[in-house]
Amino acid sequence: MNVGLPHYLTVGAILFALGLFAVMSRRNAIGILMGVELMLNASNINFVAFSRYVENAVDGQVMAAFVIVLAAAEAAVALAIVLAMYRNYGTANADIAQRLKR
Amino acid sequence: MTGDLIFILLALLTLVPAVWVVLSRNLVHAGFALLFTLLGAAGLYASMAADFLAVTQLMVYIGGVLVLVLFTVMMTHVPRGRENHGLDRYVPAAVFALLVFGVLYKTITAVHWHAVTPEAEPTIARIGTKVMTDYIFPFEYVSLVLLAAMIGAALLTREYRPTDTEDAPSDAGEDAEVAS
Amino acid sequence: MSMTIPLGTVTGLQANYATVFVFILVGFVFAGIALGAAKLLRPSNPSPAKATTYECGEMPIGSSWVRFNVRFYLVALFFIIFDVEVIFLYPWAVVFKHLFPVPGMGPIVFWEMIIFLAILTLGLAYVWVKGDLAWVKKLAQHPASTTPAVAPAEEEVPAS
Amino acid sequence: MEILTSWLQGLPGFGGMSDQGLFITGAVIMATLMFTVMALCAIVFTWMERKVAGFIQSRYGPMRTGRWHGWAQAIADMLKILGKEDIIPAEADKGLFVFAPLLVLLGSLLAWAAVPWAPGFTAADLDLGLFYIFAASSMVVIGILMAGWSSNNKWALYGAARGAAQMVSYEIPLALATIPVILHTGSLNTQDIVIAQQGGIWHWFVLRDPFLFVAFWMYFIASIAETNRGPFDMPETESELVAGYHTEYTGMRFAFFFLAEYANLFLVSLIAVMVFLGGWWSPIPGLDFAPALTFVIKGVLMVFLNMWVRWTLPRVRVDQLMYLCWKVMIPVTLLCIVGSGILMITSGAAG
Amino acid sequence: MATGKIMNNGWADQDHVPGIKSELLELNMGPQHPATHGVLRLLLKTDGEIVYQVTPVLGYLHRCAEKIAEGVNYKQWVVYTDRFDYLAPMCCNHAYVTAVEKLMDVEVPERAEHLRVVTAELSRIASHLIALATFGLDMGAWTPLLYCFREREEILNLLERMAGGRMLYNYMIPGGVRYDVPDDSWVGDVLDFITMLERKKLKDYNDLLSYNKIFIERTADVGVIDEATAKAYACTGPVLRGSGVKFDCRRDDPYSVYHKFDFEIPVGTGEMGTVGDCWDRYMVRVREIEQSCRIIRQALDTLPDGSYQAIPLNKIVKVPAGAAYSRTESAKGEIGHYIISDGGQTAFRNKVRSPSFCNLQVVEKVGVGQMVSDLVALVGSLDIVLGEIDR
Amino acid sequence: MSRDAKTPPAGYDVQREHMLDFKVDEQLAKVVESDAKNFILTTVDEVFNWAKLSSIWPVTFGLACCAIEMMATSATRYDIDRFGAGAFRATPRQADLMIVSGTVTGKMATRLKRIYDQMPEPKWVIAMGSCAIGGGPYFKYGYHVVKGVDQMVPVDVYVPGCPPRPEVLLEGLMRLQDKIRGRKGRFVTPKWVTDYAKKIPYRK
Amino acid sequence: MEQNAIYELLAGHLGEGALAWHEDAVEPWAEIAPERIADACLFLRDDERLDFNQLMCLSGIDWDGYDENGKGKSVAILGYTDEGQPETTDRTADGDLGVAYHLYSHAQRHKFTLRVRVAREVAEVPTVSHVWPTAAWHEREAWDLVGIRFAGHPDLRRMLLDEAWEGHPLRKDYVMPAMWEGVPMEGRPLAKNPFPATEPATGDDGPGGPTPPAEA
Amino acid sequence: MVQSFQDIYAAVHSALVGMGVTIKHIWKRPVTLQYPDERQVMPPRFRGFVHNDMTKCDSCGICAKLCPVDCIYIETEGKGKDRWMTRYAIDYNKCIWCSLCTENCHTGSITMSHDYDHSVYDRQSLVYEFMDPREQKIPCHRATRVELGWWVEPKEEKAKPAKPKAEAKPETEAKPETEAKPGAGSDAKPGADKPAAGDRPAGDKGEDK
Repeated sequence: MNVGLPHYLTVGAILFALGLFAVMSRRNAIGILMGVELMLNASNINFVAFSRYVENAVDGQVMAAFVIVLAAAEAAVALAIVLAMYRNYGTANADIAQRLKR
Repeated sequence: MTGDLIFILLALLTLVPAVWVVLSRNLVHAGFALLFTLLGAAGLYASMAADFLAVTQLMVYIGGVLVLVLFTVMMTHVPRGRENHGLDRYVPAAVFALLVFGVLYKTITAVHWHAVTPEAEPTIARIGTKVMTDYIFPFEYVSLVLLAAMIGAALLTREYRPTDTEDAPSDAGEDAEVAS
Repeated sequence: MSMTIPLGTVTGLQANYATVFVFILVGFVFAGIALGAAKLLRPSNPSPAKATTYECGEMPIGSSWVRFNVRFYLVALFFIIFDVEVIFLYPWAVVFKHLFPVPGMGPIVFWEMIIFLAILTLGLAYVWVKGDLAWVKKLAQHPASTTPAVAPAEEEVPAS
Repeated sequence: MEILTSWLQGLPGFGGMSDQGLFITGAVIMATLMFTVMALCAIVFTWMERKVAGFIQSRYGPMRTGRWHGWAQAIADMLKILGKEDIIPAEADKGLFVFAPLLVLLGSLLAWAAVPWAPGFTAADLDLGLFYIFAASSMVVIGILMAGWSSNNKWALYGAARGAAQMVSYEIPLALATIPVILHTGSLNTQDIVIAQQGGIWHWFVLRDPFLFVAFWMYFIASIAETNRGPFDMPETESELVAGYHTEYTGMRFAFFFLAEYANLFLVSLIAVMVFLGGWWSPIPGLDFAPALTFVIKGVLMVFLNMWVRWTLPRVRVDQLMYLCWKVMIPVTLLCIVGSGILMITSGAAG
Repeated sequence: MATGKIMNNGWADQDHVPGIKSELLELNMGPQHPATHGVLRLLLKTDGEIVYQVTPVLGYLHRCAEKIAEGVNYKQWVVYTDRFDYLAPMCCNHAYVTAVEKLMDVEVPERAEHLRVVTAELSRIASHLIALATFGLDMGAWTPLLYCFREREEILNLLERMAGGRMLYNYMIPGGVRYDVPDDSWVGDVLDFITMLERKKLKDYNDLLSYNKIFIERTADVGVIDEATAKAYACTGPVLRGSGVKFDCRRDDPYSVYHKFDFEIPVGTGEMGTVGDCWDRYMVRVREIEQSCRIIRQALDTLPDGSYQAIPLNKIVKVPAGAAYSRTESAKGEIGHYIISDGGQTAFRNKVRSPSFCNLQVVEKVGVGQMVSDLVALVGSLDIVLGEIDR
Repeated sequence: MSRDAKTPPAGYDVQREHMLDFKVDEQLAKVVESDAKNFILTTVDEVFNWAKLSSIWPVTFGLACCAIEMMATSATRYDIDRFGAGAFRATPRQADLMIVSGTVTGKMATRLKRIYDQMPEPKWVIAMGSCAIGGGPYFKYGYHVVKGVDQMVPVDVYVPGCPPRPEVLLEGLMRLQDKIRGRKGRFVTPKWVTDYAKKIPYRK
Repeated sequence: MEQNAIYELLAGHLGEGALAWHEDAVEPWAEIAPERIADACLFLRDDERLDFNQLMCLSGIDWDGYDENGKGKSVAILGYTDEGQPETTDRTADGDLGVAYHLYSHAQRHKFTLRVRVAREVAEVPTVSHVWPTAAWHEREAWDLVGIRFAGHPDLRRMLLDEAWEGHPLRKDYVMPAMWEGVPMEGRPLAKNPFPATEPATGDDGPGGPTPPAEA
Repeated sequence: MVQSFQDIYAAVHSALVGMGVTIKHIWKRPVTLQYPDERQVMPPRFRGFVHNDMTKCDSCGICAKLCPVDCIYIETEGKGKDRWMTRYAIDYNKCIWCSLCTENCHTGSITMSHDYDHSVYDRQSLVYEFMDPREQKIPCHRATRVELGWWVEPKEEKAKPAKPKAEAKPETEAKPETEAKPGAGSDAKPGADKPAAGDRPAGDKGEDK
């Protein structure tokens, strides 16, 4: 086996699917957030893989860096939202929070 | 050969804990499993000669995001009762996830990639130059996003609205009933 | 500074990271050796009393896995923003010296980062002025005066 | 690394080895070496800590173990810890409890990979060396959080929460304080940073300009906080939190925390030396006959400074710690970056 | 807890914490905890770093001293008074013998009174040194602890030469003191020591601790006990004076020969923060050391000749029936002995009002709303001794 | 443990010899002989014993008056750190030695037992002071005082005194080191006690 | 202010409640009817002329066996024997219980002593913890050790002893426990003579006897 | 703003002052007394283990009566002239070194020695038996004592504490064991009565003054 682009892409795809699964099956908002992080990582792997194996430039890496940055910002805000949700509804369970909202 | 081995190890390091992240009923465990996924991803970046990204991943994701996630978990989650996943959730999620994976995998295998494997070079200077030149506006835009995120997080986590008039009584003077 | 030892597809620059990988493995091996040696040497005399949680000699009241209030540590939330700032500052710092002499680039490089820093400092100034950084003391002095933001949830939702 | 591999190649048994084999052997030897140095650090510095504390407090410290001034004290401590029973509390989360010390140790060991001991002698001569060191040591935070949470002990939980908040916060000033130096060197490679300071004490970055001088002290303070030592030993605060995050740890697992603490202490001191204090260059140009020794001696002196501070100052409170970080150190380091950059431009060093 | 209603202005009962809904953590601080100065147990309810309720649980060192007082005779019980405030045993001895003498109506020789004052003040210095030391330790400063112990050793040596015991002396007896000045050099050595303490050592402590910015930040404005609270809870000693009340039994309710000496009563001034904060209490102790040195110097300069025992050493003390309450200023505050005698060799009842017992009570009120670290500072600044709290 | 020929070994104090009914001759010879050996040359078992006895970390367990003397022992003048025992650990999990310094009351006894239980093996207990040894002054009327901590936990060394001078605690520590070393010398009534009894001229 | 004047003011306020005034004692004291004690204390605290703002001490007393004549015939209390066993007796205590209050005024610089006395079976006195917060702990201690109940006390738990402790130790008829919740309170008979009168000692354990060989 | 700079200045300045204090101590000689090698000279009034001179004791029992903790056990047999002491023991499980027993001893037999460091491995060894009734019993009655040559005149002043050991070694001479072995028993009391100037080792005297 000569490791190349498809392998990395496959790993990325599996990671993405797992993240998607987590997002859909988790009830806890933080669990969902973890799923999102997985998906972002999957996309980053793809960015870097393409940047390396196709383009041979660092644009993909810059993109991935931006993604990481935005993921961090997203994490900060999302966690703040979770906390606010928790404060207001007493739970981090997204479903229940939704129900309580109504 | 060694490269393959390293890749396989790293892929396993990424994916196996990821499964744990997804399935673990204890969110704290999931958080710690996420650590390994992120570590594995960092390893994958490094193996693809994206050293800057790998280190960034370590620093931001592991040193930052994960700590925040764990904090939040500690604050909101009590691992007393087990989280009750039901099949009602798992089945559709699994089906959909598999579907997506299938499409992706089909794409990956169907396309013939014109892949090159160039010599690895240090990336930081190139990334720096890119950011300073080509990506100058995204870069500044990012700073605005971060500012917004900061203010937003501050607003959301603020406990109370401190107003200027709110001057709480100090410890003195509150004990009128007990003071002789 | 990179090596040219072929490692399959992992070459050059990655070789150093491979060293890091070896470090991880060796670290685990040594930790394992230490733990194994300790396992051989140490006495083992477990008892239920020994495995109780230490709490200054008293029996602990309840588990410590409660919804621990870490809001005092939430200043760490802002950390991540600055962490991100650092990861942009590093490439900038690296290329600054090299790009500055390039005609036309100097001021751009300089002012770009100054603007970047200024915007983020604005954020810092905002949270500073708004008192979000003065976390605990303020809370400690104002606890009685704060009214509950929202009444507690009536139904105790099982921990999700 | 190259030095090591080429040296290995010259050895009789290794001549016919493949490049890969050579590389792996070299890496393993290097990792073993670093691990040994780490363990040695813990041993030497625990002894040194006790002696320094002793003399500062006008007593002796260990005197009776071994012949001279209790030199074997730390060895005895380590051996004893090796023979201590291992207790995992019944209430603890066993998996995480067992794994946490390893993670702390690993985070600390990984960071050692990029330390430039001598010209060309770095375990992993990473292009991003300095950045990598900070990133690797951020794994320690997770380990501490894990340890505290999994112990299911209230004091440990406090220690973990405080420790995590403190260590992530102080990562910022720690990293920011080095950026003025990066501006000057234009490289993150640890070898390059040291090489840029060649030529006597006046070329050391700490004395290059006033902003760098301030940045050095900012780095020093942040490094104390990052290693959880007094006056910033929030996660362990003995008088408040009993023993903080490692309250429940016994025997070898506790020793790992102990080891990591002293390894980190030496590491941040070495980084201070590397970044600000001229690395392996001796103060007088031309006297660089033993680069590694000079480097280590400088590092030990920094460690001494650290201990001196620890045994002098009272502990700050957890909110003051944060105050210091956010309201003093981050603004000041940012100022240092801008100021140093401007000085660079005006003095023509940038061009 | 119902007391909470009185002590905590009601909001300790508040089970809902504003903001993020977290659970209150019930935490045992003690009995084996470095910050509780012995075997005090503080039952805390905390919300993260903030303490919502403090309940001191006492009795881990309850040594039945008051029962023993009914079983052993007056002279024998002096040895038990040593063990109340084992940091300042001479002060405790003094308090007890004063009470017995009040009942017996015996005239104590002037020389004995001077010797009592000197030894009690030395003991007070030793106790305050420990107070500074352990308070520093609570604040995370190790080194002052060891310096203070170093100086304390000197005092112990001096007192050992005087009384024979290193820490617990059994020195005073009803009607005088057990021994005279041991040798010719003792007085000179005491004077040397207090001169050295005043000139050099206190400066060291101040440099190292008192005026250290970190220390000030840790203690100023922390654990403020205002005057009204201090009086309502009958706080005494440095705790009361730290709250700005200029009251000292030695001056305001004189006993022994304190009326002869010229000394000041240091009070908390709010120099670094609020009046009555931890720093004030701490500083009152530092300044009391200076004043004690002054008293010692005066007492030794005017040391009269003559007998030092009104009742011979080998005479069994019998106390006429009656009851008397006598209070003296110990290092920790006002120590009171209420002795009811029925005319026999043993007391019928001997109630000890110990200063730490009353001072500690403040924690229930003041400790609420503090951070855990500040609670440690508060308890440290009260300078409690469990020996006399639990008796 | 090796040491200079000049200084006596840790377990042996030359001045004690004529005061005690210590098994002077053969016991002492053994002590001196084995201490003269370099610790590297001794067997593994002895090395670990050496490590154990050279690094006894006490738990900060102060109860009463004796706790202050325990602090004094660790402080400047007496400096228990010279014996490697200066690392007072606040948590019993990392401690080897419990110095029961002061009166053990009924309420405290259960807590003491719990803390002792929570210490990892190998562990030792020193009962410091009369109260901890046998109730001391609180024997007769101490309804709340445990008359001897050995009724709660096994005690290795008893250090008499009320409170014991720091030297005595150090001496107790050295006796404990002897015990760990496996040389449990028997220290009984000081010789001066029996000496005087023997001087009595008359036999009935 | 003079003690007599204080008492007059107090008696004027209490009327019947002031039972007696013992002027000649070493320390003059006023005997107050138990049910009026809180009233008296409030008056003493709030009256501007008196202004007793400090409760120096509050002592619970068991008056059982007290001989008023001062001949020193108080009962011997029970302890442990040399063998460590609790002593017992057939005597039953029947004296009154009492509480003494020592007051001080920071402003006026005067002291005053109050005492109340209640029958052993009643053993209840109104609390003064609302007058002086410091009384709360003193009263808890009095309840703990002497067994006087303080009516209206917000939190009358045991102070020094454990909640499950039996008996009130400072009562004159208190028998010391031999065992408490698994903790042995009795001592060990170390005091017994190691030299048996008849048989010769083996020299094994006798202190002062020949030293046995040291164990390796 | 100015305030915060003042704070920073105060913090840095006070920290430096404190560090000056501590570094000063590094160069000073430690005040530590290296116990087993150096011993403190005890002042004359020092209270060590209680010592009873059995040749003087007439078992009047006052010491046992005065002891607040009842740690002195005296047993006698017989009556009147034929009264013999069979046991004199002091229980250091209880003794509190208060010196009350020595105060009223009319024969001056019971004193506080300067011996203080005897740790033991078992509690029973802490009951010091001062006599062995199997070897001899001690007459109590004055007439008997005079008759048997036991009578010792009560001393006018209190007897100096007997010092049957050499605790008063000046610390400067670190005694090699060979030298110390033949060290005299009860006759060696150099310096024990020396006034207190020597109660600290000479070496660390100079530091404070």
